[in-house]
Amino acid sequence: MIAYYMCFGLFFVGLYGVITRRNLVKIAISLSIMEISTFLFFALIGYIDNGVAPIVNPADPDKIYVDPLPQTLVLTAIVIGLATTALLMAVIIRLYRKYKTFDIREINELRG
Amino acid sequence: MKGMTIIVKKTAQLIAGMIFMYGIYVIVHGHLTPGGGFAGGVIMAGSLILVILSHGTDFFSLVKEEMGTTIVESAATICVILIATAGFLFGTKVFFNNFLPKGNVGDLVSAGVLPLYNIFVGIEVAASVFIIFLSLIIFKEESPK
Amino acid sequence: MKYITLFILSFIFWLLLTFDFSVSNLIVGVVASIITALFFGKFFITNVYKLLQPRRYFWFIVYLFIFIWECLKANLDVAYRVLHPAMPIRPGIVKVKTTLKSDMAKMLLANSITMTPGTISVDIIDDYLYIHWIYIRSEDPEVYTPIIIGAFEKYIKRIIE
Amino acid sequence: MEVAISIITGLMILGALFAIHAKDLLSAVIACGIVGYGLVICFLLLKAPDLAIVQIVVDTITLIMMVAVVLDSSREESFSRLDTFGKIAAATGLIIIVVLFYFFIIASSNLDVLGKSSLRMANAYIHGAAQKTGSANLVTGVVFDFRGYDTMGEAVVLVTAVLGVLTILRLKGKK
Repeated sequence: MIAYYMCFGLFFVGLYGVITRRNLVKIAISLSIMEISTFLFFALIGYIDNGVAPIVNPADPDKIYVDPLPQTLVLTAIVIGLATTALLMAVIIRLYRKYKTFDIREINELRG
Repeated sequence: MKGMTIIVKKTAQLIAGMIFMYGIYVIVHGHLTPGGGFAGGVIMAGSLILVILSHGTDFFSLVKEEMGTTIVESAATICVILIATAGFLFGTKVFFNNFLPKGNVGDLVSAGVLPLYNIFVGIEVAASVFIIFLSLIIFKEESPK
Repeated sequence: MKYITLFILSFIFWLLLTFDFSVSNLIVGVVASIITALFFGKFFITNVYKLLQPRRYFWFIVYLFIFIWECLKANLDVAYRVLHPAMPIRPGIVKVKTTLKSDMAKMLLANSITMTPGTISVDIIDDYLYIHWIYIRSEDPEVYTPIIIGAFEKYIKRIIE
Repeated sequence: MEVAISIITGLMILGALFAIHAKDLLSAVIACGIVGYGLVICFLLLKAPDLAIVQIVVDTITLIMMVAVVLDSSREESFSRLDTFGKIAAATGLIIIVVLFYFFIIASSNLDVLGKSSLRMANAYIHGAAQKTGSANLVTGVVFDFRGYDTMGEAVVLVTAVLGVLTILRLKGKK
């Protein structure tokens, strides 16, 4: 049970960063931390005691395997996370070139 | 964009091909060992990024390379959808049908169309990660400080 | 020429990775090696004929033993400096002139220096290596050059040049 | 197992806190790497080698991208005193976090103990996948066969993201 609590603690650290920081790069970092805690939660759900990695050996079928379904979901989610982080970075670099700052408050004031 | 020092350049010359080869190995053996299209594709993109970062290139070859990579990526995505549609046409009418013979579990040529999916998704992921990196560099070259 | 060398090298790498000599695996390996050679042949090292001379491999094996011996000595030296209560370190960057000419040899020398504990090569500019040293024994170039690169240089010259 | 994962997750939390509070943006980005690479070790302990391979490469490339963004900027976060609005925002955030944590404690009674859980679909996949798809790696079998639509959608999302990056970055700014 402690592992689940620690995993949610990581999520709340990311949430805290998103709410309190004003720097765009810091917000991107916090979002990626929240993403990572979600991946960890899925991997924790799929774990089974004394299980082996889900790769079938045809000669020896009577093994306990770890659940492959959450791993599949995380596998696609990681690559999508890379794509969204890239998109976020593109937006941030474009904003920095225009306003010369990472601070969202200043960008709000300078807009117009 | 400027390259790095001799140490990095020469090491990259020796290593980059081997990293690319390892990416191909991870993709092709994706249905037997850990790995698959996603992991191998990102490894292949990493070897290309290593060459660009260490050697450095001029602006025009970067633009040319980016156009080529965009075409490769789109072609790979279309191939994934084409294979899925081919499954629809053969045998039972199900999208993503595995219509090729399955073979023995554990052989290199087995599992029907799964290795083909692996290969095309690998090419697509490699190309898209490489494009993202290239567009970041091109943008930096395009707008001087 | 360098395309063919890269093809052979990557095919050997493929066989080491898979260790499977069935026909299908060999065919896939050949195709993958051709793709690798087409992509990276342009960047590969130029003087590939040197790979065909057996005496270079002999000197390379000798060099491995020398390198392990030097590494052991440097390890003990750094361990002594860390465990000594007074911590007798005197860090700084020194500039060493090397007589090696080819870029590959300079790369091998710099990597050997970096892998020996206590010294890190920071940069190479023309013939000079800039090296961060944990204990600078003297400030005279005549004295410190043999201490740092003396053991490696002559063997690297036999391996690569 | 649970103890090991808790320790590594604790280190990841410390890294995340440092990343959020660091003054220099470059060190914040590098501390974000601690979280990613810690996740790799967790995946290896949880018997998910596929995910470990993907995560270690993706994390490296994310670091490269973030460093590329940070390096050509002024790198320092401009700290200023929190004004009233900032204080209200921070207080609201803390309240939201506390409420969410309360809901999590209620919901966590429904979670299985680590290592004992088994989803309903898991047994069907584990027993049938190797014969039905002919793939020894069950994850690949599920990704491309049973869950093929997911993968196709993922490929389309990737193409769309790349198009977005190209559109945003190639735009000539207004003079």
